[in-house]
Amino acid sequence: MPETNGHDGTPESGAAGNGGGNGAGASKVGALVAGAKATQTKAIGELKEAIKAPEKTDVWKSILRVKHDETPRSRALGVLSNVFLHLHPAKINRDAVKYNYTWGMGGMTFYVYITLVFTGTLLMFYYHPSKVVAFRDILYLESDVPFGKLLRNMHRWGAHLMVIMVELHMFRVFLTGSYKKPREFNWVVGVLLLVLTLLLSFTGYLLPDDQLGFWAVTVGTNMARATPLLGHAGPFGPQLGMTPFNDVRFGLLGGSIVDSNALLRAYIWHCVAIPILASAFMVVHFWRVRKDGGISGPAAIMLESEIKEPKKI
Amino acid sequence: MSDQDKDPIVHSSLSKPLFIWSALLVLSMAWGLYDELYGIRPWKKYEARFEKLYSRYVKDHLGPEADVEKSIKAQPEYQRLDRETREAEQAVMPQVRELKAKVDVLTPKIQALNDPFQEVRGHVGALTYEAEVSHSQSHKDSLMQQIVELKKETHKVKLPGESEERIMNFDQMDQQLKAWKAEKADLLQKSSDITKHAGELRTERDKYLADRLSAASDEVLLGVQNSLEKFDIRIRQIHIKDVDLVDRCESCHLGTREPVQLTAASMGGEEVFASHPEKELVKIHDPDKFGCTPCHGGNGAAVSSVEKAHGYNKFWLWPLHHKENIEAGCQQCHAREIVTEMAPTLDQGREIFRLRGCMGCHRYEGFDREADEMSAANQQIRQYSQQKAEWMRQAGFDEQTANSPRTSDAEAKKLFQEASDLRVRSSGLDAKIEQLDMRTVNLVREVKKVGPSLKEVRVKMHKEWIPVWLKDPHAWREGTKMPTFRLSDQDIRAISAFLWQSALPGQAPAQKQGDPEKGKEAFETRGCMACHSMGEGSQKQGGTFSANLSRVGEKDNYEYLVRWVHNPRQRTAPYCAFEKRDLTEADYTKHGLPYVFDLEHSKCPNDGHELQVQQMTPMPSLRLTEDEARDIASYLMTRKHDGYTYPDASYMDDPKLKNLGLEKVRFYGCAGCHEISGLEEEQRIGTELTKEGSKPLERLDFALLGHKAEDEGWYTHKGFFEHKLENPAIYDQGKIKAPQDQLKMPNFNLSKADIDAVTTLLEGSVDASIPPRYFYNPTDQRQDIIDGWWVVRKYNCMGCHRVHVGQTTSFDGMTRYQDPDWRDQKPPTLIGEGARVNPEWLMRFLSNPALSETDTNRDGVRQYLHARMPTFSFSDGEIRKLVRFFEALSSQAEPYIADKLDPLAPQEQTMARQLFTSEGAPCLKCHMTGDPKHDSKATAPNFTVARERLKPGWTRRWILDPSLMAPGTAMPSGLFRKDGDHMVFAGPLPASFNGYTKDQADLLVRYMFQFTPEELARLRASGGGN
Amino acid sequence: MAAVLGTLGVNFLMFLRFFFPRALYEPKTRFKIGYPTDFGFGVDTKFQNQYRIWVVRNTEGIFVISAVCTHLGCTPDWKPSENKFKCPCHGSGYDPEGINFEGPAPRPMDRAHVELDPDGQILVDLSHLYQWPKGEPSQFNDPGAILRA
Amino acid sequence: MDFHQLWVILSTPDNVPIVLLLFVVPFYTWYGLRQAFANDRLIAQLEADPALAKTHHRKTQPFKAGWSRDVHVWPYLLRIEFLAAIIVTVILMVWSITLNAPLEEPANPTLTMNPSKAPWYFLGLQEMLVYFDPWMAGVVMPSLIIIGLMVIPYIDPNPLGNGYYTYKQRKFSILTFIFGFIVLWVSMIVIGTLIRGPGWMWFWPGTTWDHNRLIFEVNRDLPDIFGITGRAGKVIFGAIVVGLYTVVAALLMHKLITKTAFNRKIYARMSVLQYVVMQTFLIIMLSLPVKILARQLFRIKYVWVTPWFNI
Repeated sequence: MPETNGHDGTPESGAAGNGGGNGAGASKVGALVAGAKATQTKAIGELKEAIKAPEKTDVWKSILRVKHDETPRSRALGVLSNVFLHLHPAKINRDAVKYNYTWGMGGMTFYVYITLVFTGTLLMFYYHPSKVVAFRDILYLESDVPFGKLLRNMHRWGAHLMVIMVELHMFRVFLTGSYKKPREFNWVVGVLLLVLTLLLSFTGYLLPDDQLGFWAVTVGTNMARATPLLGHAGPFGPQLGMTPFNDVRFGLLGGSIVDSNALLRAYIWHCVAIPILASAFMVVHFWRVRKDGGISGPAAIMLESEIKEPKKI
Repeated sequence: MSDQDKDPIVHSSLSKPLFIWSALLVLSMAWGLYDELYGIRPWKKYEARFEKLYSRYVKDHLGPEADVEKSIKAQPEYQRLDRETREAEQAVMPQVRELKAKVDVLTPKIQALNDPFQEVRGHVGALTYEAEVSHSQSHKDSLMQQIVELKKETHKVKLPGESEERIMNFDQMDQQLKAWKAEKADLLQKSSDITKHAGELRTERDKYLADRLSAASDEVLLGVQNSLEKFDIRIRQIHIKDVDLVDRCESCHLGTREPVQLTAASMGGEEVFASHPEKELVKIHDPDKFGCTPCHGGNGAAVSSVEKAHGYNKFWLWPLHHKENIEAGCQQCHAREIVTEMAPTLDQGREIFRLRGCMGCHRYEGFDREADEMSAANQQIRQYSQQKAEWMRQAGFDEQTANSPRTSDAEAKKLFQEASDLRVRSSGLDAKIEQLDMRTVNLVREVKKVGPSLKEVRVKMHKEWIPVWLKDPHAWREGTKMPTFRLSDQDIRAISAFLWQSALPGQAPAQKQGDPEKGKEAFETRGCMACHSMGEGSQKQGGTFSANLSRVGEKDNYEYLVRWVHNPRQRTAPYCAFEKRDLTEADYTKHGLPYVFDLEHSKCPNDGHELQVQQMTPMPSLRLTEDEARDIASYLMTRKHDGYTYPDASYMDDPKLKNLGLEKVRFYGCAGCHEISGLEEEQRIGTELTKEGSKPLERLDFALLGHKAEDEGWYTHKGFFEHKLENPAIYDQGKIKAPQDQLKMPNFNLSKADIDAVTTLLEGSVDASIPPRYFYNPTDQRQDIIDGWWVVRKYNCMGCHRVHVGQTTSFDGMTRYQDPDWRDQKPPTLIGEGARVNPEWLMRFLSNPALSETDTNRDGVRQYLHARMPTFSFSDGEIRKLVRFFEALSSQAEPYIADKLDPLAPQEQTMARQLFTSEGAPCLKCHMTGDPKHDSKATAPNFTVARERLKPGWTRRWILDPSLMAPGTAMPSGLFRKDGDHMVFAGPLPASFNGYTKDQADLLVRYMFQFTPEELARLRASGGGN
Repeated sequence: MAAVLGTLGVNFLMFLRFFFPRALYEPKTRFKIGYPTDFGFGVDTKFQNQYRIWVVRNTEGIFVISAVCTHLGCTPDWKPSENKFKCPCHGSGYDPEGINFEGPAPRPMDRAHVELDPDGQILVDLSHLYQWPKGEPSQFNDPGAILRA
Repeated sequence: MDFHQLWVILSTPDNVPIVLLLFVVPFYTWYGLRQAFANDRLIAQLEADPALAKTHHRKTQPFKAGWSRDVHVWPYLLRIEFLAAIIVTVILMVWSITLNAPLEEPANPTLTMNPSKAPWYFLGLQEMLVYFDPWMAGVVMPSLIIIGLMVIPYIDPNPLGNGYYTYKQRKFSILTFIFGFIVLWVSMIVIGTLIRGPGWMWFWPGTTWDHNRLIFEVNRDLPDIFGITGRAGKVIFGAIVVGLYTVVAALLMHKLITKTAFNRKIYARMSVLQYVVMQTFLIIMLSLPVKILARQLFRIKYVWVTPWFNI
């Protein structure tokens, strides 16, 4: 194989190098030159081959383990041995491939989430989470940063799209009864993910620091004032000594009013805390999908007559 | 398997949809790219276009400009300069050349020697450092040794232009280098010296050219051309860090600051590329320091679309000011001024706001500030007195502790010291308090009302007229300040009844008739018409500052008019702000005082507080005689429409109406502009407008018109103000309201121009987004100018005098004063007044223009003028402001110290006298001499006043060239001509002048400044001035 | 084991406490608004932008309304043409003295403490509010709730 | 009819998702139910004919002998996922190019937007604010919604319909969910977005959003209507009413749960705990429309008035 040849080529040339050092008789020089020539041609040959059939090189093999061909085995391996694909099983229910069962909402949600992370990260390069500056940064993104406007729009609409998709996904899962044994827990995780999605979107709402966001958040957090027990305007709140300066709303805003602290907190939640949580839950979510036996269906219909008596606990 | 048995999933292919959607993906990507590169980057197009147009412009103009230049270069003067320049350069050329040659030899040598030298030096340096820091003596020594050797060591140096190498050690090289460098410097100095003269000539020549080139010279245009070759398409922005301001306006408005004045026409009719029309303004407000948007509004950062950049998109708070309101931008920094140079529209807006009485109902910082100042002053007085009391207490306390046996001596000393200090400081407070007291006394005088006092109506006029007037003032007297209120007949009856019944009772003393003819003459020449106008429609003559008197005969009582003309400030009864009532004779008699109240007797007999003893009108007294007053009054009484009638108004005596009337008067805020019994302390009824322009749009109440406004595109501050001013009731349209909830603002019948002006003011009245240090509040004389303008405007000085260049007076407009005989009758111009007159004198003159306590029926300076400087009875504060104002306008040093003139030698005296009366300079022909017969046809002031009135410097400049200062003055120019370094009389000289070498203009000036009545008498005796 | 759990518990509490700083950078709540003579009859919106208050003068005297809707804390607008305050969020309406008469607002808008400071200016203290909760006695006539003219 | 106004509302960038929702939700409901009915038909067929039931592959999807029961993810699934990804990207791109994300004036605490609305997905809650006190609508309700969703799998004892669309086999649960999701959640959002105008007043689509509009509504508390004054009285009365409602609602729900024979079968499989939890949530869920009606029809503000909280 070419690679191995390559290896034993080097020492020789190295020796030649040393030969050059002590600059002795002409004959030696001649041999040396010849050696160098040989090495050169060999090297070129190797490069040629590598380019002709890159999949034969060690580098390639180290990256993609599976030699790809049309055999079922390699197809399966291709999926299983790939970190991105391996959350798929090798084979799945033939009918699950069709759109009509899954509506593809879960997958698309995940995809949108990826794009959001991507665009969001880019936006962070230009955004300072502080009063006045924040607003100006948005203007800056809009009018001066190349593709800034596009990115911001994608981020915003992506967020909306994600919320819609999550809700539809949930709708579908319910209609197909996919939360039933053994997938109960995964449904719970899903609900948590829904909540996180909404929170992500909501915290992002304030960041442009414009009237729209400001009042949305004001109205939103003003509800927190009325949290029972924990809010200074909520039932039993005052009785428990809640004031605008120590209740749950304060905790959310970092102040008694929506101000720079609130902006900063929203930013941290939006860009760091919630995404991490969400990602973690997603991992669990997907993992469970696999462990609970792949996607739920389309399963064979079960007839009323076939209901078994529940085993008593 | 047969076909239909094939598994549809395994054997179907997705390639088609995949292909289609991939294609769409690519397309959307392309679209995104396009949008990014062109879609939202309109400025790129503009820049490209600008580059094209501008280079065309330059090409077109290079030619013609060149011709002009040729013609200038052809002129002999230029030729001469050019020749001289060239000659001079020729002359020195050879020397310069040889010097240069020497230098050229030296330079490479120095360089060549430099390298080895520096090398050694570096090495030495390193060793030295080591020696310095090493701790062991032995090591040190060894190092020093090395250095010495290093320096001794010789080097082969090959120098350019030298055949064999030199052998040199460190020091030699050093010496050599020093020598050569010195030599080189010397040579260069020489050459520059000899070319100096030529250089000067050259600059002179170029300047000559530049001065005579009207437009941009070819150099400029060529410069532009070069810059255009380097023209690149990018965002051009002004960024001011500390203000956090970014303006990218110039990305499209590329012509703004071009050296060439670009017009839309010259740029293919494209407005965007035109240069800023006001180069002067741009120079004062350098865009690199002020940016664009602070003045103009708009969204400086946005460049994605024209709409956004101009801030006309929804949600942008500071849209671009429209053309007609463009001066709104000035207001936010120049808010404290009543007159801002170069902002005529804004000035007009402020004038309307002040004169039409907007400030009567709407508070606006700076306008009508006397009342506010008054309360502030009183506050301070109270504070100071408290402070004082506190200090005194502290002092007493200190002394107690000091005296107590327990305190040590040192401590006691300290305490006593402190105590006395406190006492001294509190005495300082007394001075402050005193000042404030005086200020308040002044303020009582300074407070004026826009409209006449309604306490006087009974004394003043026929009651029938009042309802008619209230109905529609504008119809009765077109162009009046009084706005039209939307009053029901009931309201009118009630209001007039209230006014009539609340007015002061009484009668002006009876007067015998005067002579209307003489009255007319006096009215038209004394200066009444500087403020008042007479005649209606096209016949209208005179000033717009005050009422048009064409129908005054229909409404007023003759007796009252006489009193008013004779002394407008005279009141029927004094008002005591402390007791909040008008005093009656009884108040005085019960304290055994005569019932006199005037500026000398202005204390309240009951409580000693300052009284309001004047009518609160700016109208001054012309110091007319009783007779003249009667004449004018009789003339005015003849001013009426013939056959006028007014419906009977006996209901005005119905007491039942009074309360309703009071309610209405209070409701409509009449007291804002008029003095009304019982309502003297009334608050303003309107919203404050100081920051109206930055009120959120949502808070401007469009009522039901909101959507209409949005559809028609006037849902903006501008739109709101314009519509409100045009029809103050507009936002009640369609609303069903109780009368007391309806909008009160009356209709001022403003013209479109006026509306624009006021809109400009309001649009500019904002919480400025820029830091206060950008505001215009100078600490130097310019501050005096700001303050002065308020007084000047308040009393309408500009009705008679030209105060600043380019301004006209009421007289300029009157037909009578077009006649050459009358032209000299115009009141004097005040341009340069500060430089002309002695401030002390001016102060005296302003407080008493007659310059005499006894003989007041005259003008202090120009008895020969029919028009007469009236007595405004300014407060001391106002006088101070005015004087400072004039001094500042002609930037005179404060305070004024007259420069010493050396006294005349006896023989100089005679010379001056002769010159004074000589045929060539018959000064006394025109200047007054005090002899009534002569003065009747005199046209210039009396010399006796010159000494304390004028400033010598100005006088000299005046007699040298009067027409320069006052075009069209009767004073002849060219009396003197330059002879060597001093001026000599142009006309035939008296014999005594032979051999007199001093400056003759000075002689005359010195003579004038020691001119006395006696001197005048002598001259008259010697027959001058006839 | 317990120790570890305890520590974790305490850590969690510490974590929570972290979100409640001891001091804040928030606008001050005591300020002067000028002399009583500056204010004419009716509602003065001059200070709404700066301090979020309205200064009202009526026949009784001068008082200061804190411009916060008692429903959800929006800022109502003063509608001079209708002579009332209107909250844009849920349409609560208040009369010129801040008494609610329409919409979901539970009680009149609160009034801030006012007093005359030594130099005669009006001193407003927003941290000290006077309320009139539904069905309970009004505090609006307490000393400090209004400056008698 | 003010089409301009209508257009303004629909074209407001942040409202576009709701417009989307208006089409998407009905579509997918129909799409899902269609499959459900298809399955139901098959079920009916199989129930009728046990023989067939034995042999049939029990799916509406076609199946022939010799077809593999499952297929390789690569390429059969991945290619579709790939396609989906592309489509989503295209949609997102076009949407982002054609429509700009909103940016209004800089935040200004002293100037409230009118109307000022929460993000659309919370408008359901904001709408609820009209009918409940903040603590209820803003805190309790949301938490209950979340918890309620979470417990669903644990309180649904019906083993059928796991992994395939069906209506017949899970009538009750599906109806409940659709009621909650579409009636209570989506429609509230739509109302909050498209119908609630200035002053949070009700504007039918196509009417002009007039900031000056005034509507007279006095909301009384239920006790007042019955002329009950005095705190204690109100507290007790309110408690009673709420209690009554609970009982009635519970009975009603029970009727529904045990309507058909099949329902009863499922009901029998239920543990007491499950039943109680289910009832609780059903009752609370039902209370929403009840309160809304009470407010809209009888102008009742609070039912239960206490010094600490009002319901």
